[in-house]
Amino acid sequence: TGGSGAAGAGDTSGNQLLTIPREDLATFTRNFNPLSPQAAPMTLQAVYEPLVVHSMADGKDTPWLAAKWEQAKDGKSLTFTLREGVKWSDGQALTADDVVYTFQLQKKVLGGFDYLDKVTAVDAHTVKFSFNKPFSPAFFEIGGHYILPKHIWSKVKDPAKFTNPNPVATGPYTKIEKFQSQSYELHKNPDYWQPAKQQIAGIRMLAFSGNDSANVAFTNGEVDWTQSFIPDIEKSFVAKDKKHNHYWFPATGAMINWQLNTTKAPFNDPAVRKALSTAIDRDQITKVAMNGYAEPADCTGLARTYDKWRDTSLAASCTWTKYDTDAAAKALDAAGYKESGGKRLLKNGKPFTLDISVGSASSDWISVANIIKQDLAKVGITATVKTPDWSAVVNSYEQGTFDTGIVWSNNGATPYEYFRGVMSTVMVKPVGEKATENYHRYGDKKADKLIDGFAAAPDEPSQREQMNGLQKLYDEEAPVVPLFTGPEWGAYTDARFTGWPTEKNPYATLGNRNGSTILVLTSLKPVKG
Amino acid sequence: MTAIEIATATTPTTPARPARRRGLLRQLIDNRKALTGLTLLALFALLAVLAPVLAPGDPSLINSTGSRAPSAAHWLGTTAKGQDVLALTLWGARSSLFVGFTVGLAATAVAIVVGLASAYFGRIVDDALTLATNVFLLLPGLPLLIILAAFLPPGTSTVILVLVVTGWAGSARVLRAQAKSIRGKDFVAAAVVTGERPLRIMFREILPNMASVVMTTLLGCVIFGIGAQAGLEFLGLGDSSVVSWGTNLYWASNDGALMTGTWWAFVPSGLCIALVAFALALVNYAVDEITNPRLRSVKKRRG
Amino acid sequence: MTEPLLSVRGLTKDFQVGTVFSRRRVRAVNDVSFDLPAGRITALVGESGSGKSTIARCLARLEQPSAGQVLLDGEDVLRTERRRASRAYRRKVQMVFQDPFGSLNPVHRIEHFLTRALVLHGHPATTEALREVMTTVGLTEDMLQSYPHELSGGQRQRVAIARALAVEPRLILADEPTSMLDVSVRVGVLNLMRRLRDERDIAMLYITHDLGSARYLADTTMVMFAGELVEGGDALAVMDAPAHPYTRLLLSAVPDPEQAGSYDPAERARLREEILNPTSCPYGADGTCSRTEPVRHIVGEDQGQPHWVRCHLRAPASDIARRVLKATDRPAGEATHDTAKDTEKAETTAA
Amino acid sequence: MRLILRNLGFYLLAFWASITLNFVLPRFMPGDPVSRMFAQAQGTMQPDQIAQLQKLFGLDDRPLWEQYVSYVTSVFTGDLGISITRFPTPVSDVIGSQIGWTLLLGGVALVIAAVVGNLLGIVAAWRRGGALDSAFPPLLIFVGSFPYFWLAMGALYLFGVSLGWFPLRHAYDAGLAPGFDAEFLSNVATHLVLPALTIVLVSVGGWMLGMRNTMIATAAEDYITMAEAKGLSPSRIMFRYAARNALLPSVTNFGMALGFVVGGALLTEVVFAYPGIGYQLLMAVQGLDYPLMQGIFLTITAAVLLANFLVDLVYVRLDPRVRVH
Amino acid sequence: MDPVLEVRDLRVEYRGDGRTVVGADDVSFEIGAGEIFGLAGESGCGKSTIANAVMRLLKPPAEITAGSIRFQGGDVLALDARELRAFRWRQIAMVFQSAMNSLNPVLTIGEQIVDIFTTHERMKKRAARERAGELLQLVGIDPGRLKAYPHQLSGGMRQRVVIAMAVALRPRLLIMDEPTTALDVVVQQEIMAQIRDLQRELGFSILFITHDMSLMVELSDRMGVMYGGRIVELAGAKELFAKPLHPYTEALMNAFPPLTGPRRELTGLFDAPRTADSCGFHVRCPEDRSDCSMNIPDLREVAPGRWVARSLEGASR
Ligand SMILES: Nc1ncnc2c1ncn2[C@@H]1O[C@H](COP(=O)(O)OP(=O)(O)OP(=O)(O)O)[C@@H](O)[C@H]1O
Ligand SMILES: Nc1ncnc2c1ncn2[C@@H]1O[C@H](COP(=O)(O)OP(=O)(O)OP(=O)(O)O)[C@@H](O)[C@H]1O
Ligand SMILES: [Mg+2]
Ligand SMILES: [Mg+2]
Repeated sequence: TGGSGAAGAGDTSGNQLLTIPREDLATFTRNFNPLSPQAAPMTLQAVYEPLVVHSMADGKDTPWLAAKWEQAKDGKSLTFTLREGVKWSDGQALTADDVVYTFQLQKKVLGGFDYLDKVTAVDAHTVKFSFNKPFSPAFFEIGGHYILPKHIWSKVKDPAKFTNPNPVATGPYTKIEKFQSQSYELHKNPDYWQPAKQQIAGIRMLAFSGNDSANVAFTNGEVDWTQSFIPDIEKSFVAKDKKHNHYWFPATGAMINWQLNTTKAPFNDPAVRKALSTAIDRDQITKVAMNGYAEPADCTGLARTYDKWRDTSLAASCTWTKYDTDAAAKALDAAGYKESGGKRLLKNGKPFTLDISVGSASSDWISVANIIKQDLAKVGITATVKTPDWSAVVNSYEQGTFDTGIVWSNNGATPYEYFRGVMSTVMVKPVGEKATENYHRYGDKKADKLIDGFAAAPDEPSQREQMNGLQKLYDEEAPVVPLFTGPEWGAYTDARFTGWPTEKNPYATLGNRNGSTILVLTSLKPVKG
Repeated sequence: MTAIEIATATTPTTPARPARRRGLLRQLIDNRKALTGLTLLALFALLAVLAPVLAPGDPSLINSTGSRAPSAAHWLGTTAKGQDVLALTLWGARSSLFVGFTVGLAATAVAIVVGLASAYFGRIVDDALTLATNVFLLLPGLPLLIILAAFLPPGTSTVILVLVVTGWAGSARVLRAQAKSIRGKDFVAAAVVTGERPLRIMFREILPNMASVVMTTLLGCVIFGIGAQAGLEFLGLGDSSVVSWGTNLYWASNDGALMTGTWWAFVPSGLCIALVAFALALVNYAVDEITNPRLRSVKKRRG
Repeated sequence: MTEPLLSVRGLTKDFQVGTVFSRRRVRAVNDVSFDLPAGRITALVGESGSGKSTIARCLARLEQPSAGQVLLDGEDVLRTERRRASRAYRRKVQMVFQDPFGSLNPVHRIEHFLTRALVLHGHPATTEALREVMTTVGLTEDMLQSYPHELSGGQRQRVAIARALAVEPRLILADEPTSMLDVSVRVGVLNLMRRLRDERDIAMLYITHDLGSARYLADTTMVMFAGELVEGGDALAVMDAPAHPYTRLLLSAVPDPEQAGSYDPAERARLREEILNPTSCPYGADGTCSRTEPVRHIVGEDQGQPHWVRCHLRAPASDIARRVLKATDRPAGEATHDTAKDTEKAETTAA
Repeated sequence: MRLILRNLGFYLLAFWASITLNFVLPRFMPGDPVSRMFAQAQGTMQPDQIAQLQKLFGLDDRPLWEQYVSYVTSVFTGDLGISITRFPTPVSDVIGSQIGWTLLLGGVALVIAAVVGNLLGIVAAWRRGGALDSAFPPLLIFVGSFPYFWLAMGALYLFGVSLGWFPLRHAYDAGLAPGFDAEFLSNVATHLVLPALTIVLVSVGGWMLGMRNTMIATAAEDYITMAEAKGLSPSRIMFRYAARNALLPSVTNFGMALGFVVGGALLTEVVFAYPGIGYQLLMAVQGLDYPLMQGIFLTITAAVLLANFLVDLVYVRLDPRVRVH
Repeated sequence: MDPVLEVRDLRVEYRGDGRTVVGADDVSFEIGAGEIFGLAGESGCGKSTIANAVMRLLKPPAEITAGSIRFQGGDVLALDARELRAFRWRQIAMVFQSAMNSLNPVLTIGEQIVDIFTTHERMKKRAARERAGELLQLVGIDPGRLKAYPHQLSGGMRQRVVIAMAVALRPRLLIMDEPTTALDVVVQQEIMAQIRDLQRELGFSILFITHDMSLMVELSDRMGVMYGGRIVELAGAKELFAKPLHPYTEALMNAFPPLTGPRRELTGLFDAPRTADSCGFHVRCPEDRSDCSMNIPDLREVAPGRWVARSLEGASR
């Protein structure tokens, strides 16, 4: 791999930089403003830190800037106690005022946090968040939120447009070095509050113009840790260096659903939705279209990602997510959609056809749609895969003009967001009015009650009760057709760094852009000699 | 034996004439370059037409026998999604050739109309059309293509439309220049004096004299069409559910064909594009040679 | 004499050159008036660039004159048919072009040209009609199926004449119909034109720079210089007794084997000087001026035609004249003039 | 000078036409950047953030003509707005940091292709029927028939991955400080080899054939015969008389080729992760980043127009015939 | 006195694919020192072919298949490439048909003249430029125009520049291939006068080619009339004009309407194409001369210095 010149390659001096590619950014802009949706990579992972780090891999919450926290009995407030001795990278101490200021700023610039009544600094190290209703999911949202230094940001004129080129933060790697359009380095924060965990000398980010070029660099051993999609990873990556090259794709992401527009016949018929679900071969989909990197869904909608919440007995008993062409055909016959001459007919005698819309950029989902199309043909349904640009697709989703589509679901620490997104009436908008979730426009009052009940539930057992109710409802109604879990991709080489999360030691996922990335950064050790 | 002819005063041999004495087509067949090109094209056309018969199975059928190297069962192997590469390549010829030739014909038709109108009417019409042509010519093609392709609904017709919109200008310029020089010829003035109508003059008097230029620009447009379609599709701006050489390459690249060593998914479509473009280019140069005998290859004289 | 078939009064043509951003005008024909009577050949002679073709093209309505009148049978066609000539006009006025290689579309057979001419003007294109036209110009019927390139130059020019004749016009504009032909066939075409005049009573405007052929063919000769007519009259009279220095200059330049080496540089220089800087009027004294329009002097009469000459004192748009004569100029002093500058000057005058 | 003024007028008109087109096009695109961003995030963004972001980006909902007026004025004041996909970086900054690389890649590739192609063409035409003349044109046409990206990927895997001769990506090594020192420049040069090579390979054949054909036509001109009759040496005739004249169409083509090179560079940039505005444009389009898209398109157009204008100036210098006219 | 140029039995063929055109057939003539020799004939009869053959400028598909060309006793056809370059322009110079096209449009006329001196006389640029200025003066053009490009000059001036270039090295023979056809009559006359002056001054011989009989008779000492690649008549110019012997010559003379005297009906020539098996001329013959066989006969000397291609019978009439 001569001539490639990446300093990281083969470097085991102990001072080697952890090299991370970004396949989705061809160039970087020096913007370390966490308020910006396009902040430079690592702004929220290595530069700014949250109060609590939640790991999707093991579901654990690690105290971070907050040493401990307490939820009020009525669920209407939350109190965090900040860790002592945390300093900003300019030497100033972290105080409760910083936390208060951060949330004020956030609300002012970006809005959101509708449930949050007020944030008060109880004392220098205690912050209290008061809500206007009992709302348990708030813990993850607030706890996972980055904290900004008030003494810096209060002087910034327009925080939304501030590019924050030299961030002052609490994270382990806050010094920006050698910033160039296609690479930059993050060096150690000299004032870090847990210096023992700053074992790597720094991080180098590299920009790539797409999966292809990033993957070439990765399989060539020039970068350490990637989150990009690597086709056939066993062959293209692991086989290159069996000893050092590893990957781990835990299912942590949200469920990917096939949504059917329930405002349209025949998709308003749960029997049809279930029959269509039975007709598709999820194994084929996950294996071929998703490269075997995802897991098939089950009829709770919670498979793998939320195993902790899943009603396993329900999952074992229901069948509408099991591939069975004959059963699907029979179910359709029974629901009144007869087959004639190899083509299935609607009740009005017209042929049963449907469109599947997927954004053109999502090549893997296009393949998923193509497999669905193939499977539906077996039960006499003609599907057409439509792949305009994502913006056009989303537009048809938002307006409710689509037939069917493959769509993500809301992500959260608990299945709360998922069920709210697919079943709550609160989010249902009439066709023609812009919906931001629940595009398939299915709502059920029973679900609303369960969802609210979950948010207000004071403890886990009562939460679990609501969750089981939701799963049962989901199984009965099939509001969407769950396809597979969204995996959290991640692969690494331990030729230069060790201490990676693995299936055996799942302290974090292998993603390098999420909340638990900081755990990895503070666990890695350079290989020496 | 070469026939000996005596210099004749009354029939001077002007170079442009022989082209018409024998049809352009006949001469093309006599030209070695053109023959190679035409044969290749015919072969591809045949493959495209017969794809449903020749291709082993449905090209888009996804299954789990992915990434197999070429073998007796799959002559060109399979893609990562288990699709038969031979079937994809054969079916791909249909879309690619169809788009290429449609774009070529449509862009040339636009260019002919613009070029002729510009040359025939002159003055303001010419100024306006020339400006439009030059603007389209100078607008960076691929970027414009990308923008257009992104905002129109995907599909073969969009690709065609977009390519025609961005592809006609070059030909229009060439055709206008040619038409203008013919416009200045006395036979056009003679037709006017005889009392012919403008449209008839444009299409019956001027156009037939531009046969070879029309042919050259047509071939150029087809090459452009095929190449640009592939480029667009490769960038994911085409319709990825259509089987064409461009989408084949798009999928190959998506599936990391080169990285996983599945070269057979990547090579055939690219080679086909190149071969078709090469064939068209050969015919193109042959047309040049025929209309401009100076360009003909010098034969080494025997004895 | 009867009313002329076509009269031209004050014809002026400016060309716009350049594109939208830098238009400028060039005057090609300046205030030209003459008559074309039926059954007569009128020759228009002059050097290259003097505006002969422009006149023909204006009359053929291929160009739009900038000013002036064109009276066909007494009616001003420029007023009645402003933009394009009507079929009726085309039916009366036809044109034969200089280059027979260029004026026949190489992609059509001979038959096509004649058929179109016949059909467009309401004559049935029968075999007899075609045969008749062909024989009139001395071609055989079997040539109808040939392509232009299969014919000799002379034959081609005959086809071009046949096309004009097929319409049965009353006026034929012939713009140097023989200058591109080989020496050996020129006379044949000239003789054909003469025959047509005699047999069909057609009016002809014969444009040429070959003074000999004008003398041979024409009844009336007009001499053109720098966009203006400078002399006119009976063909023989104008050649035998040229009145304008430019006509004399032109005549002295024609090679004449009978008088080899007759070239006299001093005489030439004098003539040129006279054209550009006229000092005295040779006819002014005897009062001829008063008998005519201000710029034309009648200097004699031949065959019932006045022989007139343009006033020597008014050099035609003198800067254009200088430019035209420049090509013929030899004195080193003259040559130092910058072409561009001169051109510019000429244009300003024109505009 | 008239010619130049006239051309300037044309270029201004063309520029106006293209900025207008540029204004109109994106506004016909369905969807808005925020929904777009949301779709791309695929579930990692909360729906209520959409409204927040829309607020943040301050999307324009004034009447179109007002937008047009302010757009045109801002174009002429050089204010291209703020990029959405790289918020809050101004578009001019994004373009400014990238355009140099596109110019470098495109320029180097174009110049090499034109120079090499023209030289080959000259020599081929001069030695009609020689080895060069018979072997090169078909070979180069064939190579030129491959799609840019196909050759680029082939070159990347062959020369980069398998043989390791050239770097695989970027304009220079990560961590290297840009500067005008030998180390940096040679680093840039090695990174340029593969991307430029692909563009050159695809385009050189066209140059060669174009030049060859004009050379052959020129060689039949009377002034070449005259030069031969004058007894001048063959090389003098070839360059000073034939090539000098045959070059003129190439000069015009050179301007025209610029637009195509940007396109070619775009595909190449993607494969080699080479920085540049071509790839940036693709990203802007995919992110519905109107300001950036418009800015880039405008910059490319302006650059192409400017280059053509410069080519015109050069042409006027090279061809005395167009000077007065 | 030895002739400057001696062409013997020259035959030139143009070999295309499948057919061969004979451009010049069995052509013989000579030009003495200081003599002006004219070559007349209709278009395509082979005049330029001969001129190019003498300069060795014929390019494929043209080929000299027979005959010899001797210049001052030396064999022109035997020269190798280097000798040829030295031979051209220094010994024989040429003025081409169209001045517009024989000057390189992108070089100033000065550069093009200087090229001659730097190549042939190895002169320094500055000296060469001085000489170029003198040359221009010789043909009546201001030396200041050395910096002019061809298109900035009028047709007549361009042709004069070409003539100036032709006499730059004072060659022994000047070939002029229709030097004035593209020009106006008035200009044409001036140029011819110029050539005469120069010839008187520098004493070179001229091979003068045109189809304008009057011009030719006026200028040349001796002339040949060509038809179909062959010379059909060869004689002193005045003699030939006074009494053409070959019917073609006669017809050619008859094709120019005179400027003086009474109008008289001219006959000209009948235009019928030639075919491979006939000279085509027997149909054109004003009288019945079809007995002269189907092809043009060889030249015969009918009187001292008078040659005509005619069968014996015809001659005796
Ligand atoms: N279309 C045109 N645009 C601009 N100028 C023109 C145009 N046609 C003719 N001219 C100019 O008008 C003048 C007269 O041209 P015209 O062709 O009438 O001359 P002519 O006497 O026919 O010459 P020739 O003997 O060469 O045919 C010339 O100076 C010419 O440059
Ligand atoms: N390159 C060529 N290939 C084939 N035939 C040619 C070529 N050049 C000339 N000829 C033929 O050779 C014959 C003589 O041509 P040449 O040019 O010598 O005639 P010319 O007397 O100079 O005519 P013009 O008066 O038209 O210049 C013609 O019949 C012509 O067709
Ligand atoms: Mg004219
Ligand atoms: Mg000749």
